[in-house]
Amino acid sequence: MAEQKNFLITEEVINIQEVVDKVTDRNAGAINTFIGTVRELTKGKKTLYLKYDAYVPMAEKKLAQIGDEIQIDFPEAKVAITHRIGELGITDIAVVIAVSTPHRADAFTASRYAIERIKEIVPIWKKEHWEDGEEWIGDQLEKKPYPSGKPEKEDLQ
Amino acid sequence: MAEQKNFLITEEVINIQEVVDKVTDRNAGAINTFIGTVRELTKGKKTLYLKYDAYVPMAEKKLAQIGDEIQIDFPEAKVAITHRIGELGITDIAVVIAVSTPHRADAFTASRYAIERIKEIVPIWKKEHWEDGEEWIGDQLEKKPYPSGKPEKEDLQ
Amino acid sequence: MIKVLLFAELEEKAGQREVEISAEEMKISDIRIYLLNKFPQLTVINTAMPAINEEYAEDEVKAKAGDNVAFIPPVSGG
Amino acid sequence: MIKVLLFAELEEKAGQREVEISAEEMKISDIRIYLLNKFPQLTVINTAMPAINEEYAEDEVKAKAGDNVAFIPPVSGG
Repeated sequence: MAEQKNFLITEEVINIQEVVDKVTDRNAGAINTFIGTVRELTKGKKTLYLKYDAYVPMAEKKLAQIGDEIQIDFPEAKVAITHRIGELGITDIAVVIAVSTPHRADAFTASRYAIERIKEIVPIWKKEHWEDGEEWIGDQLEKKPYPSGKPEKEDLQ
Repeated sequence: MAEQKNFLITEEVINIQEVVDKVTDRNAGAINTFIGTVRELTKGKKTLYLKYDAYVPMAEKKLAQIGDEIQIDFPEAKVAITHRIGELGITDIAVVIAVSTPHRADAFTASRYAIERIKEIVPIWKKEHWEDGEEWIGDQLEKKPYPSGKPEKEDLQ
Repeated sequence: MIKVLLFAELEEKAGQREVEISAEEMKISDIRIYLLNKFPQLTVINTAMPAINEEYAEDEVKAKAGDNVAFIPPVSGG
Repeated sequence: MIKVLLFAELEEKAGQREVEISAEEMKISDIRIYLLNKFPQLTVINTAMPAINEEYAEDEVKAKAGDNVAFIPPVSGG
């Protein structure tokens, strides 16, 4: 069953509980989930809806790579990430990341790492649709802009 | 309906989606949830089950205070916290914190703040039950132990 | 009458969750002494934070008749 | 034959998601030039990261017949 994959690109509505269930573990005391939703206003501009596209097999591979990277730092972590593609309306869930760890600090660190990495290396793109036009959105990293417009080499191994 | 309260102590199983729904917002692009689950092993000792007790009205008041504190730093944040009491088995969910903010960094910071504060000021106690005994667990802060055994004055306003 | 609530280990050691004290007013620190007198095994009360009417309070504060006083052992929620 | 995939803005500018190049092998940088020649409006390809068979690759690497080459515009998932 495709939905049992821990790293998944889907056209279906994402069920948060299903993603959490994939990382629930007898030895985990903490689960952090990051849920990315479609926001109406970005820099004062009103979004009507978004369209997400992905290079699906590579995107799932890169999500799995993020899981592997997390397990280097936190060997006991379990990670699951589901990203939705297609047309999404305001407040719809675009991505759910779930990380379980024995202790809570690690779950926060790993979950934060995962969303930053998604915005660096996972081939998924969104197109914003406004009342007066539409545009493919480029790199939206809040904290690590790439002056070159490309991810750096060390990010891509 | 009691379940619509953003700061809730309950004896029922916690539904993650319901807590997330309370903070979903057209202007929020990020929701962070922290889910505390019952872990089997703590310091090598095997837990069979836990029992949580609370001073319910004060606990709900203190959860709401945490929400207020978060809104001082992040006025656009929406916060919901549900904590379960009674008997919980391994992997059962004890607490769900959900924080929505326009930008993701704030959601992580606020959610982390909330769980640390719960362990400082909210009158909830757990009793661990092992094969060979049981014990009320005291202060379990991972990062801010109180040498005096009490929260400090400045934490309690 | 002042109502005093005991939780967790305190409740277990005292064998009851509520204690009623017939007094018009009483300092929190005196309530502690009253309880230690009534329940000598309740030594852990010295690591508990007092609260009056669901707000943390200092030891010197006076509780009045009708108030709910609680002793909050170190918390362990989450 | 080398299969080339174009996504997002690249797909829109080219008007197609796939391009097939009849070649036994070809450097990524030469594929860029080939595409710019075929689609002069595809200037944004210079801010895209190349990938071969679903792994990021450098411009100097040679793609071989049967490989899937992709140009990945700056990503915006999450």
